[in-house]
Amino acid sequence: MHIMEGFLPADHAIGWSLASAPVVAYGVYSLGQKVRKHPEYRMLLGVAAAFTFILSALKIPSVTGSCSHPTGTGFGALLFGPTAMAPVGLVVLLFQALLLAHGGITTLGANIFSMAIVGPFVAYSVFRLARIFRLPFGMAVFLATFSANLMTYLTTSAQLALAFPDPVGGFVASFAKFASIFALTQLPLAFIEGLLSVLIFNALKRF
Amino acid sequence: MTRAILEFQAVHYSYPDGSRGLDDCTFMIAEGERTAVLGANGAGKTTLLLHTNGLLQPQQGEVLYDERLLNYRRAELVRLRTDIGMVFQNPDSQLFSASVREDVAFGPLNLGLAAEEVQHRVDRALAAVHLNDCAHKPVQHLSFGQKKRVCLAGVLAMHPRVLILDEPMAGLDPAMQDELLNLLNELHASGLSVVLATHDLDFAYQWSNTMVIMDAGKCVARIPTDALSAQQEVLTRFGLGLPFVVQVWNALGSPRSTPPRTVEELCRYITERN
Amino acid sequence: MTRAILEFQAVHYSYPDGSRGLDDCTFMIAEGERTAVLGANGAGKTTLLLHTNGLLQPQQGEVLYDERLLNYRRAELVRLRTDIGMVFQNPDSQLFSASVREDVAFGPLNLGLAAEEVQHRVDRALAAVHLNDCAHKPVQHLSFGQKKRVCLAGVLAMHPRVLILDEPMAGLDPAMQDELLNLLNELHASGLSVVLATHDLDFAYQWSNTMVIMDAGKCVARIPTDALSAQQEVLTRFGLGLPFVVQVWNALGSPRSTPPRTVEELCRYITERN
Amino acid sequence: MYIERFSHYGAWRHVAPSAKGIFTLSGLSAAFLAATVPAAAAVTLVFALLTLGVARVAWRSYLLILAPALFFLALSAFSIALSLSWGDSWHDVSFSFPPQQLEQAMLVCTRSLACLCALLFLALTTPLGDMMALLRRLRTPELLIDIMVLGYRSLFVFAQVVSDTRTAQMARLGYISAHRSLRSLGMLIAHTTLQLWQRAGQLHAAAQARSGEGPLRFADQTFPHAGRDSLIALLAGSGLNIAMVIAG
Repeated sequence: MHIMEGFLPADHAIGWSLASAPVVAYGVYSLGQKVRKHPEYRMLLGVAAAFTFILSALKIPSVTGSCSHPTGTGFGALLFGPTAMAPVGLVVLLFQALLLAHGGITTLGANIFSMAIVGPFVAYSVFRLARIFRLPFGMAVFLATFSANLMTYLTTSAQLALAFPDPVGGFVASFAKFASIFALTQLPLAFIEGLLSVLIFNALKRF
Repeated sequence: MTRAILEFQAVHYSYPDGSRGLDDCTFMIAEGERTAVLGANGAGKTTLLLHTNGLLQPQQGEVLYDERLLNYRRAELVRLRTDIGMVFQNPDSQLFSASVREDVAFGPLNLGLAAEEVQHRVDRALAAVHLNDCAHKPVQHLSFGQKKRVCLAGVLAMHPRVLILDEPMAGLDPAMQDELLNLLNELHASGLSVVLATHDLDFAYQWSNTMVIMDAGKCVARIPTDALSAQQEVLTRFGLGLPFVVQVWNALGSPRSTPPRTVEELCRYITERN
Repeated sequence: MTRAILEFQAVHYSYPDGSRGLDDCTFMIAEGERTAVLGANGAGKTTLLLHTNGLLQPQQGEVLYDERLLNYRRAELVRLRTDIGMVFQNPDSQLFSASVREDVAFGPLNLGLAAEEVQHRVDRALAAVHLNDCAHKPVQHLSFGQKKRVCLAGVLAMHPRVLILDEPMAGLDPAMQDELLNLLNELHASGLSVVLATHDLDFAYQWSNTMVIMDAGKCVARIPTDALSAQQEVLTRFGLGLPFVVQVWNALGSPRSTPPRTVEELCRYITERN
Repeated sequence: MYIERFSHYGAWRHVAPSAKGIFTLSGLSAAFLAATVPAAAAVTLVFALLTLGVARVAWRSYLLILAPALFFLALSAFSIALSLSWGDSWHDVSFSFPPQQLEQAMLVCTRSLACLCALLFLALTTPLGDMMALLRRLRTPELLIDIMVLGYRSLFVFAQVVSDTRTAQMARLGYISAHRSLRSLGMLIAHTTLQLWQRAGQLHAAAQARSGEGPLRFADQTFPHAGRDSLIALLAGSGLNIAMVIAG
């Protein structure tokens, strides 16, 4: 879920950009190391960015009948690792802003934080954890991508709540508001994205 | 005149980016025919084919299916897409399963058939394209020609009445082309109507019994292939040139009214005459 | 005999998955020639081409470049890849940038040329493929044929001595094929040697002056196209059939020792004789 | 992907991207400086009219591009305007729309809209390729630029691959029910995922064939009037910002 261009107050927009910058910088640095060793990896990253963009533009049939879009960053993190997803996510979010008018320039930092940092890291750690507990592969994939999607949306809600605290209930009330309103679209979506990822990985394993 | 399975009346279609697809296009698929659709790149051949099984819907004009107006409701689309099977040009974009059997089973499973019936159909379809040996191979280990035949099997397993093929010969070497040609003839002999779009005039001339010429989104001519020699200017007018065999036939002074269809027949004629 | 630019001696190459690429393959590219490499799918045509500019390295055997053994060091690879330009079959898998000019400039920039020289070369290369009008269009808005020409321009901008093309005619309609054929002739006339791999025997017969036949990873024959009529059994032995023109020529009783190369010439001959 | 198509054929296609960038940034800053709803609405109007004028976009298409963002805006504005208060127990929740929150929601919405229109001005007049060239001149890390260039080109290739495969699946009734749709979509994505490595390999080979092993090198496009254009943009942008400060 993208926060729209200009929606966050200036200080928040700058703050989230500063929060995301070091992670992106580290991602660029570590990918740079990898590319130096394997030049082919440069092409893979570009192709992966395009793929993530296309994935996010695919309509998926949701239970409510309406069509929604998966975020795909959890899935991407399982394929390419979470550090790769910060720079790749930056490019994808920039493309989405400039080609689809989803998200924006001023909210780029906040959106990177929720979608290209929190999501991928949650997916990766949940997957690792699930494998440590010897959960079946499919279950691990489901939990990882489901919680990545869920945490992304909760982070977005928190970002909005921090920017617009409720005058009476403060941050908590505001968070409850945003989280529950967006839950309508996001909960089924997280579930479907988890399910879809399992289907994809099952198919991939058989190839 | 044979019965029309599908009829297009003044169909118009533009792509979302504004480029022309079909423009006042009138076309029909007749029962039991072998139709070749010819035209330059961008003339609208693929757009026409995509309309034949409801993957695109006309923005203006009508499509009649078995002489009834198509309304594009779900049940009707299921029937249409079952009856009219479509094989696309690039096998890599239409084989999406790991194994051959699985891919061929995709259509029947979508039809909601029972597992046994699905298995039965898959076996028969693979037998029809002479691929039983490869049934359990992963798709990516097949040759290009084999992949094309898997695509064909995937459509045959849905038991279509009409087979639509987009550039079936593209990328095949001459041996594989012969093989596919024979296969198409077998399928036609078993009762299927076949429509294909191609660039290859010589192949179309050899194989089809009806040629449809497209230009700028219109079907500008429909010629019985046997009557081609009388209507050569249609082909040249739309920049398609003439089939090899016909060119040589003309040079020979068109000794008979129906020219031979294949190089072999032409050569036999020449040898006999000398 | 003209001078050999590149010579393969008993080259052997297997792919990492164990499938055969080249097997004891001996081959040469001669200065100023128009070579057509023919063979069934899987005969090793593409593998051979990938060896010509060092994208693959022989596991056994030697490659001589300008009569010196190739050692695959960096400097030599740069020289090899500058001199021998490679156009792959599918334009979508070789164009990196969405801008035509940027993509064409890619090679020259890698050569470390100055910005002005790069611009100059890009302009000339685009002019050579008749694409000046499209220079500022994004690649995704070009037609398939135009994309192919952009690929060609990207290679020409490196000022190669040899042009290598894999299935250049695949996917083009007859009009575009003519256009590309003329373009190849222009480039050849300007001094380039051209090697191409193709399935299309008629095209190879019309265009080439040397035909190389591949089978099972070997170059099994090298025939001057003019001498083809004397060596027809080679073509038939490897299942390639005969060019259409030659078939008709044979039927006519091979009245001259060198048959015509194109249908037009054949028809002219027939008309004159009658 | 409507935006991409317009960006190549507008009247301001050949205005220097730096100038259009400067003007867009000043639009964003003006939107943030706007302290009242009418002021922010004025910024919105300036950019919307300018875009409709120079980008050759029909207002219908423009609204179509705006639509998804408006949906987000409506939901979020509702959330800001709504006030929740708890009584003594968990069940005792009351809703209200206090006027000052309504006002805040209105201002945020117009500001957001103004920013979006500013962004769309850039997006609809400047092809992404030009923007990437600009970012390259601004010393964005090489690897990011490479990802962008390759990603942008691959976007269209993958869109085609995905659409072709989806069409082939539809032809065999792949999306006939919700259950089969999900399954087909899973196959589609898995199939496309496999092509990532294949395509990366092909691109790498193609790069090597043209002696490119390291970072991708590209020539910069030149815009003859970049200096003049940027100066005009800077002046116009400053004017807009000063107007906002005075109005606020």
